[in-house]
Amino acid sequence: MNKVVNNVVDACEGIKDGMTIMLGGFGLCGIPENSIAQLVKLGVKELTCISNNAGVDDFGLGLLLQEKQIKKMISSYVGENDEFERQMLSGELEVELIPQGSLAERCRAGGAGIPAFYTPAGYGTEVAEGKEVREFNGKPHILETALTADFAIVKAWKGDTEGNLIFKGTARNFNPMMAMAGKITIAEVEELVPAGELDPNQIHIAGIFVQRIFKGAEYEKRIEQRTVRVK
Amino acid sequence: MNKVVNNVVDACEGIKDGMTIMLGGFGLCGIPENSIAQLVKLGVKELTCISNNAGVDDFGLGLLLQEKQIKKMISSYVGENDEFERQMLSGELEVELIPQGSLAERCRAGGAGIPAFYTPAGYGTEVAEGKEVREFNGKPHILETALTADFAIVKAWKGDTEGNLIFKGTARNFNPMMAMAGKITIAEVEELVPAGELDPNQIHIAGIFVQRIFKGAEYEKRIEQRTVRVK
Amino acid sequence: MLDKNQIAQRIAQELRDGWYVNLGIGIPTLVANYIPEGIEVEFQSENGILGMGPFPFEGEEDADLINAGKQTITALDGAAYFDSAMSFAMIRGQHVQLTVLGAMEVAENGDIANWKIPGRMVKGMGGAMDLVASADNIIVAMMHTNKRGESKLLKKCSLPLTGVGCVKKIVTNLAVLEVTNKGFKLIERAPGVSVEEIQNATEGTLIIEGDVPEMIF
Amino acid sequence: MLDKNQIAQRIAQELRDGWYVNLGIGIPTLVANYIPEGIEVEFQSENGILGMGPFPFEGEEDADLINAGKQTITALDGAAYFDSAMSFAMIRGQHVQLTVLGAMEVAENGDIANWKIPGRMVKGMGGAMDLVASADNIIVAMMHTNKRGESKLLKKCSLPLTGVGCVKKIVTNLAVLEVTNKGFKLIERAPGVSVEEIQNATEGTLIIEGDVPEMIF
Repeated sequence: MNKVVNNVVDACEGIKDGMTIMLGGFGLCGIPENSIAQLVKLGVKELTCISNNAGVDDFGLGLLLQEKQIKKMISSYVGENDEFERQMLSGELEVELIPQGSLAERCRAGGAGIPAFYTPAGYGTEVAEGKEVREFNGKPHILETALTADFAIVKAWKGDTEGNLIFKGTARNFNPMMAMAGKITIAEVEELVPAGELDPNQIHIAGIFVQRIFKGAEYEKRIEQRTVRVK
Repeated sequence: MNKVVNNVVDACEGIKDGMTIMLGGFGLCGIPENSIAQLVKLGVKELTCISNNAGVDDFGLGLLLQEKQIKKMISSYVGENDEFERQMLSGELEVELIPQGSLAERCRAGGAGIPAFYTPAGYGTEVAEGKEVREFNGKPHILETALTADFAIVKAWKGDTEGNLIFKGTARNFNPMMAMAGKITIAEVEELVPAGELDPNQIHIAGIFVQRIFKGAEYEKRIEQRTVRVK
Repeated sequence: MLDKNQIAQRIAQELRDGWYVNLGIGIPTLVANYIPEGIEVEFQSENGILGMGPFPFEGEEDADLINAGKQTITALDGAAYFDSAMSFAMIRGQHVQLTVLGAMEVAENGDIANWKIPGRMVKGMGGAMDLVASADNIIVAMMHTNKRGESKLLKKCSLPLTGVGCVKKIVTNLAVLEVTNKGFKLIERAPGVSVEEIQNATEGTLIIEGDVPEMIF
Repeated sequence: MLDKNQIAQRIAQELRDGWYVNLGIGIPTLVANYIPEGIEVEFQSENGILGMGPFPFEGEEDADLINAGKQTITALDGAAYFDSAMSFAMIRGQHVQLTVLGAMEVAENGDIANWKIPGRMVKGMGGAMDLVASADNIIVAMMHTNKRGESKLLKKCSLPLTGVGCVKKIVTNLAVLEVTNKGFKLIERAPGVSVEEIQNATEGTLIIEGDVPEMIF
């Protein structure tokens, strides 16, 4: 089942103002660079973006923030971004913060047809406000609901024409469960191979979750905190 | 962190009468053959076994049934086993049947610290009896709770000394989520390699979930329904 | 009257290009043999494979590669293996576009019973309850009547349910029927089968509008 | 008084052989430099790695291999990568035996606040709420007082909470304390620091029983 589209332009077709978009990545690691650049080019506005982080000022989702294309961010951690801070404090940008594990699980739930689940994370904090609390095994838990998106945009290392994906290292992070939770899922990959070249035993996300796949034209893969030791 | 034990005897140490044991496998595919044989040898009784199926009369969990070691089976499908049928109809054996997807998800939930979740499976059927019903997005769902076990026994293709596991083909099935849900998880593998030999990108279940690992002495890998076509 | 293979062949006409499909045990399995020209579908087996291929050649069976019916199978190029939680994430999350399964009874409101006969052996529901509760598009493949000649298309199921109000379409040896809010709507007749024969074999409300065409293969 | 490295060194004494450990950003990260002889622990970083190694040598940085602090890292033999849902399955499912993290405030009942200062920038809780709500064993690594000299060990947290009643042990520049149902129990003093100094720097209830020993490194 061929999911290949020609390029990032075709991949992002149909993304419109006001939509909810999930974007994979942790910090700048494993983000769909090519698709983000295309969203800037498209100039789509009033987006609700679900992403663990919000990029930095001049890379990642920071690029969409600079152009004021984002209405609301749903994230777990949004530091390291001055423009984000400015828009948030001025009230231009709506922000919903979710514990990282709950964010991951809510995306997985969205993809897996689990409408809601209980988790201990956030109990007794402002995250629990307005949420049902229930005790299991003597411990209070809160009810969290599934997240889905009009489009999920993920970045993988290798992909095949059927949409099967393999991620690399810690660039996997949120990409698999967001791929599951998109009504339409776009995968951009570093390497695109014919069906049959990837070992079916090593697929991280099966093509059933991916509607469009393309090879990204270029990857900067910027490092946020370059830390090294001396030889 | 070395999780290697000498053999199946050491691996199964501490398994006692009355315990709850999860066993991976689907039909006879991916079952922990060596450990099951050891359970027969140990003669532990009154076991509650959580396993998708119950083996056949002379293989898999059928061996434990023959020796009347199982008090209760928690499964999704228990056909193809005459002794099972006899014990069940005579009331010797308690049986709890769970939809296959709910069984898988309940094991995963047990391993993932999710005490309960909602699923549409089984709504309006006897599976829903006594369970909370709640509507999400206009569709009724039932509340299912997590499953855990005193011991989880899984079978993998390759494993390393740290307990990292790689499964093969459809022998993966319930093994990963049961590995997650055991208080003590025993992994028997066909090939046991030193840490560092498995690609960290290809691990299906990380060693954190595995307490004991050993190389199975022998694998019969019996085929339940041999179906072929002519060349 | 259709035989099992013809029922499967008629169901195969419902396939659409690009669909992921889960086929149950029995007649549904046969659907894979009749994929129409020019369309591509991919088969999911809930024990953990997408891209399921035909049975292996003799001598090439792999004990680690089976389908949900425990039969040895092969994997096509582009296949993927996964665990049971992921498999039912696909099913429950409605990523599978069509489910074909057998039934002991179907009610005119779409209820289905196919897993248990009280007082007799209970084999278990396997993945059927997840499949019928989740799929948007469920086709039942079955004989119109049981071995005792009693209708399997009922006003109300007498056996314990597998799912409620979920069946959309039924293909039997006699007819193709759609479940509507008024009852079973007769869509097509099997070659040589009259509306009267279908009516006589149907206990539930049968809706007949105008001329009912014969199936075309 | 301890410096940051010494706080980390003291916490490292709490490690036990065979533990999986999650270290937060800041002082906790330094704990990895002081693993006692003869014990083996493995570090989990919640962005998706078990078996995290030291920083890479210059020129060997891999953009696809970072820790939760977004720093470039390496992987040890036997490491495993996984996705965020699996990572928090490990955390929430209590498969990680020890969590070490920083805090802005800790209350004498074990409440912790470390993610938000109202009216000022909110960076988000990241994985902290999952970690503190799930872990059986949480050690807080922090300075005893804030930059304005105010105690961070309080009767009640003034900042929005990260978790309730979850902190078990605190290691500061002045002392090691345990959270008990009567308040902060003083376990050890930093070398050269008197009980009085600790008392003066502690706003919450401080429980002193007998002679309080100095830490031994």
